[in-house]
Amino acid sequence: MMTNGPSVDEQIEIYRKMVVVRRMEEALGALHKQGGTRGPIHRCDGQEAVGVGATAMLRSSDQVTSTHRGHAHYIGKGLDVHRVVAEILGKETGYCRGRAGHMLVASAADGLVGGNAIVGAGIPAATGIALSLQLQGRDDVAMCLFGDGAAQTGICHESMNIAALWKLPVIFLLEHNQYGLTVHHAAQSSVADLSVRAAGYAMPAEIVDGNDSVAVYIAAANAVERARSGGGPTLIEAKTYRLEGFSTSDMGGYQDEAEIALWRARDPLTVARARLAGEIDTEVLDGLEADAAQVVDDAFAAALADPPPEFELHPASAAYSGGA
Amino acid sequence: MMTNGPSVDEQIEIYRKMVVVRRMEEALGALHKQGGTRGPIHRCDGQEAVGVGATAMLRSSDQVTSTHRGHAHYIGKGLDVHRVVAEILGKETGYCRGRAGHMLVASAADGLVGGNAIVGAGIPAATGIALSLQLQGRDDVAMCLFGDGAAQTGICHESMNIAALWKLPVIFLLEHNQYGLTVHHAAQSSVADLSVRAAGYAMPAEIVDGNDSVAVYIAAANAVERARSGGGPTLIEAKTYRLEGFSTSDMGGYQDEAEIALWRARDPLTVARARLAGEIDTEVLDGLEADAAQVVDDAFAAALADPPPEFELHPASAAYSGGA
Amino acid sequence: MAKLRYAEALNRALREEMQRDPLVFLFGEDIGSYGGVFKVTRGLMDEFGAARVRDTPISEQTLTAMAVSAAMAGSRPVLEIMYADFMPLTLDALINQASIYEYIWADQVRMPFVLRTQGGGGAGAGAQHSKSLDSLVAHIPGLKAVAPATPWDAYGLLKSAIRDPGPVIFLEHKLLYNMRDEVPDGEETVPLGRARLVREGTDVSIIASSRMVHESLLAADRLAGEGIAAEVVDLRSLRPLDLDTLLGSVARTHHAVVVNEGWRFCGYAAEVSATLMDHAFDDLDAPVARVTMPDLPIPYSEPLERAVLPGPDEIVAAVRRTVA
Amino acid sequence: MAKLRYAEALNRALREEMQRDPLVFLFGEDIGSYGGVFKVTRGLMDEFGAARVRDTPISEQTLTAMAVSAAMAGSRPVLEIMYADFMPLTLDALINQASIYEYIWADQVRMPFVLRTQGGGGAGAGAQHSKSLDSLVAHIPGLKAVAPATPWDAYGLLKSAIRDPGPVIFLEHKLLYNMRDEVPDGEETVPLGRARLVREGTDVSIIASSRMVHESLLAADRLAGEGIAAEVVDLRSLRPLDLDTLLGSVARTHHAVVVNEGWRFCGYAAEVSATLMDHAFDDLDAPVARVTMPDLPIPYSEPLERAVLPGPDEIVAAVRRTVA
Ligand SMILES: Cc1ncc(C[n+]2csc(CCOP(=O)(O)OP(=O)(O)O)c2C)c(N)n1
Ligand SMILES: Cc1ncc(C[n+]2csc(CCOP(=O)(O)OP(=O)(O)O)c2C)c(N)n1
Ligand SMILES: [Mg+2]
Ligand SMILES: [Mg+2]
Repeated sequence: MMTNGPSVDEQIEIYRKMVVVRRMEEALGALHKQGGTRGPIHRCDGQEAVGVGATAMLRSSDQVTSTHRGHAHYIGKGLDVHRVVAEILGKETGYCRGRAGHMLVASAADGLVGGNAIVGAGIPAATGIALSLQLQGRDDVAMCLFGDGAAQTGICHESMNIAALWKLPVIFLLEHNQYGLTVHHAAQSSVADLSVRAAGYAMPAEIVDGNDSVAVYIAAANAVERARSGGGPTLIEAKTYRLEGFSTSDMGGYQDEAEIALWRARDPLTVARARLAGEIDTEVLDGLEADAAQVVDDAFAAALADPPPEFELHPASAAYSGGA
Repeated sequence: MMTNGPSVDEQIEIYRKMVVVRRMEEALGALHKQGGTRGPIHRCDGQEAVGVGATAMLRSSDQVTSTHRGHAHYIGKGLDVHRVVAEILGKETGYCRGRAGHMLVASAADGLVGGNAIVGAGIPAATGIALSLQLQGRDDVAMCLFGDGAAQTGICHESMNIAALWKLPVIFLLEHNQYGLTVHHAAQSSVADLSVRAAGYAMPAEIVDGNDSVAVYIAAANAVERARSGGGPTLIEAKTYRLEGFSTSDMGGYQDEAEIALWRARDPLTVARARLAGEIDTEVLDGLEADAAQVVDDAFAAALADPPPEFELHPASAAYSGGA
Repeated sequence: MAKLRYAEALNRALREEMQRDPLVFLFGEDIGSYGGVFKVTRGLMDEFGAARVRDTPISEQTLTAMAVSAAMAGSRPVLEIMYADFMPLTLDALINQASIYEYIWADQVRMPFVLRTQGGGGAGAGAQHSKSLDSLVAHIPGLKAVAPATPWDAYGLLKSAIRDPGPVIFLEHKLLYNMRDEVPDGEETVPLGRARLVREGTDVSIIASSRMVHESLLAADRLAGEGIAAEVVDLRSLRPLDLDTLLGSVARTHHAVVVNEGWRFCGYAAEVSATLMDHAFDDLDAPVARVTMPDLPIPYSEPLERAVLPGPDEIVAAVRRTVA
Repeated sequence: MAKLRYAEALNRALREEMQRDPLVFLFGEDIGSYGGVFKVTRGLMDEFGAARVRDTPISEQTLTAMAVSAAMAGSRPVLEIMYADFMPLTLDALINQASIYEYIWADQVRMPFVLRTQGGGGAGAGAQHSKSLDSLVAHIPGLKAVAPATPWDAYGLLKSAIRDPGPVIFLEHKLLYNMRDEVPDGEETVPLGRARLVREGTDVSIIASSRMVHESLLAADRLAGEGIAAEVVDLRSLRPLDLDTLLGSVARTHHAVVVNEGWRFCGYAAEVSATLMDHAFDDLDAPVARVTMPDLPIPYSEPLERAVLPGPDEIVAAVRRTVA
């Protein structure tokens, strides 16, 4: 059931979304510097190939759960840039009317439910969705993207055991970006390659170059195919790197400059563009990049001008209120 | 650092304790039938070789955490039979003055802290003790005995990762008795041999015949030696079987009779006695068994006659009371 | 009108709801082939198959998170958590996930799941298997919580809980499972959020739930002998609270005693007392009395356990003080 | 008298206690090389080494269980849980382990550990990083809980907490870390269990803790302009409650308003209200008012978050209603 790589058209779309994400991250960084954002923002610069590459073959009825660092997952899963940015800025036009903020974006219509700021929580969430899909006889799949830090949580273990035991249609996509917050993985994990743990659940696993969107795509597509056809879960460990620190409130000082430089040289956008450059005209790529930048600029301009939400008590007051 | 097997004297002592435990379990079963016990009692008939064999080489300053099925651990770690039975019967003379009951027996002076009725909870408990021992520069070790059901909990994963990462002096002793309550391990675990999971923590692991107290002793002694000398944790998976059901409230019906018969033929007491019979006179063994039975009879007679506790508010009332 | 045991009434509710709605499924530890350690799910695996009635590994944290997300994906999960003492393991999924999604995601999702569990003391089950943690779950916005005291309400409330569009925590009591009483013949439900006036009286309102309703009725009988006419209100629903029924009762009696089997400090009885302070201060001729567990872990030994559990003695004494 | 920021005061307390007692050690996520995401442990790893100031994997449940057992084994652990929102993950270790051992094991063990965490809204951190869950921890017998409002108390209470023979939950507030104020020069501690009269007044007692003390003082200023003299009591200790100070204040003012940043239903304010009902019913000329969060998850967007957090407006309004 090996999948061919993504077609050139698919690669172009993946690259376009990666550029969108990168421009979004940069714009958010700039806005943060101006004091225009609220709360810490977890940029994913350098990890775009994972979030976009792993979700590119999914249907909108497939279900993705994400993390606190979900921007590439949101765009990869097909969410609208303007409504994502509006949510990050706490506007009424955001996917969640400003109630969620950037760590918790969800779009049920797009099968993205959703960002999660409890580390690891997306893992059992996807597992439960997969159980529901299996019970309903749907051939949709669930995918959770999660970090190397999240892999140390108990719920990761419990979920993988249950998913393997029940052959649930779920893909565990581990974005190994070397750090959990400020702590290097060597101080968090007793093993360097987390995919070795899959053997403990008799689950297939694979390590891929997380900075190569095509490699990520192929591994994910195979896993999705396996899940869809009743073959159960897969663990994919994508090795990548977080280029811009933990969040906008990161004061740095714990990372090695040489390490950063090494990974910067393997920027996933550079890798993807280089591969495409062999297939299509560079003008097309330049144009695509300019378009992507424009989409992001427009999204920010619109979102910044959008109205903030107004407070109202929740209509489902029985559930949200103890008293009558 | 391979350990020789236990000496004949040690084997005799192990066998004696195993007989004590078995007689205790049988007496508890009989008492339950007469309505003389309270709450469910989790007998460990058939598992004596694990609890007694694994703790036989420990010092009293080594620390053991146990489970809801801890009777063999209690006796193995050197607790007094009368005070254990008194605790099980809720008497003032019990180790915990009747407050704990049979699932939660503790004797801090003997390094047994303690029984635990939250499945898996003994695992991080032993890990935390091991951290304290390491920080204090003591060469004592911690050992947790836990079940195949407990191995599926998140805290088992978190604890093993941390113990391996920090090279903590802890022994993870998994009593694989094939069932978690009424559910067969094949319906709880995605893998048959749980020791394969140790590779996910770069931790040494071993499977042993849990019905052979000598095999258990040797594996445990090696692991204890490794832990004491700074070599970090070990996972030992002892394959065994629970001969008398989950607890006194077990209504049965879910186990295979042929399976039970198979394991009964390999009763750990029979195995241990057969091995010793080659070394010493059978009259000595008969005498030892009679003595053990007498110790248990005396313990029950005394405990049954002991007074119940009287209720008093806890003296540390600041902590145990919200108001002043 | 059939007479059923409380456990049978629950079983009937589950069976009927599973027949009615193919999206309903059950999961939890030992609920399948064994039929649940309290026999509530007996026979259901045979009738509905192992896919819809699932035995699970011991992984409460993940199972609860899966109930939340499976509900979001369109199923109607009913999860059994064997003892209320294990509710702490479920709280991240309840507080950080189930509680927030509907509001934070601006009504994009619904989570129709039921978490059944059972609590309470009196069975000699010890400090880790006897607690009532009502206030922990009743504190969580977005959830409902009910605690039936009779077979009728067990049946009717469970049907309503399963049909409810949101999460419902369903708190059973281990000492009530064998209580036999009337259950309606038809498919009657009992609405969530409505208390029940169990006994009319003019001198004092005794407000209770679950097993404490029966203890209150015993107290009311005794008080009648002393010439004190006690009204007994069964809350049934802990959240939302049926304020109208409470206020109506207190307006008649001008005295209130709240009985709850949980701890006192920050316990459920505190909320009822504070609510009456908010709304009925002028109606009250005396302070609201709280009858609860003392702030101590529940000891094992029978005389100790009896001393800490609230019962008719404590209720009668509190009423006497209140109406004095 | 030095002026220090709240975070610096905590840092100084930790440093001094670590110098004083070699059994004290710190562990938690990102507390080592990075010095904690709120910088409370800055510089301590350099001074005391990586063994006594440990970065950990993301494993809150196990870390808390380890704090309990390491304390039992003779250490004095201080665990940092990064956000109070993660407290649900710690509750099994707190409710089923730390809470019970001392009493259930008949005083064989002590557990001198401190769990530091920080809660509260106002920083745009969203529904999973902004909660105040005071009532959850204050409900647990055998634990103490404190919530300092000033640098002085942060310093003095933390020292007392570390020296206490039992478990203490130490609740900091993210918006207070930068507050600069006096801290004693010597090694002064502040005793656990004692409230502080912050401002005297004759008309109403405003009872608060943590950041709400400062909001109450702002309210008191405004009320003074209206001719209402409000007394402000800082509870400091949530459990045990300093009943004497509360009753003394209410005996003077005959009116009380309780302010707590947590949810209302079954929240901490309910306990204070119920306690006053128990002990000061006859002193009170009006019902105790509660000012709390509404029973809703905390939304991200600034206008929404501002609408749900209690502040001077809500306190002033509640006082006006109470004294009317
Ligand atoms: C349960 C929990 N513990 C701690 C945190 C604080 N925290 C937020 S992100 C993070 C690191 C997560 O690391 P990883 O999973 O590798 O994701 P990354 O940030 O590298 O994308 C931590 C510790 C949290 N949000 N939730
Ligand atoms: C957290 C938790 N979940 C569920 C239970 C109920 N329970 C008690 S023992 C048990 C089975 C444990 O299986 P295992 O660890 O294999 O131990 P064994 O009984 O076989 O000795 C279960 C599910 C519990 N006590 N604690
Ligand atoms: Mg990471
Ligand atoms: Mg077992």
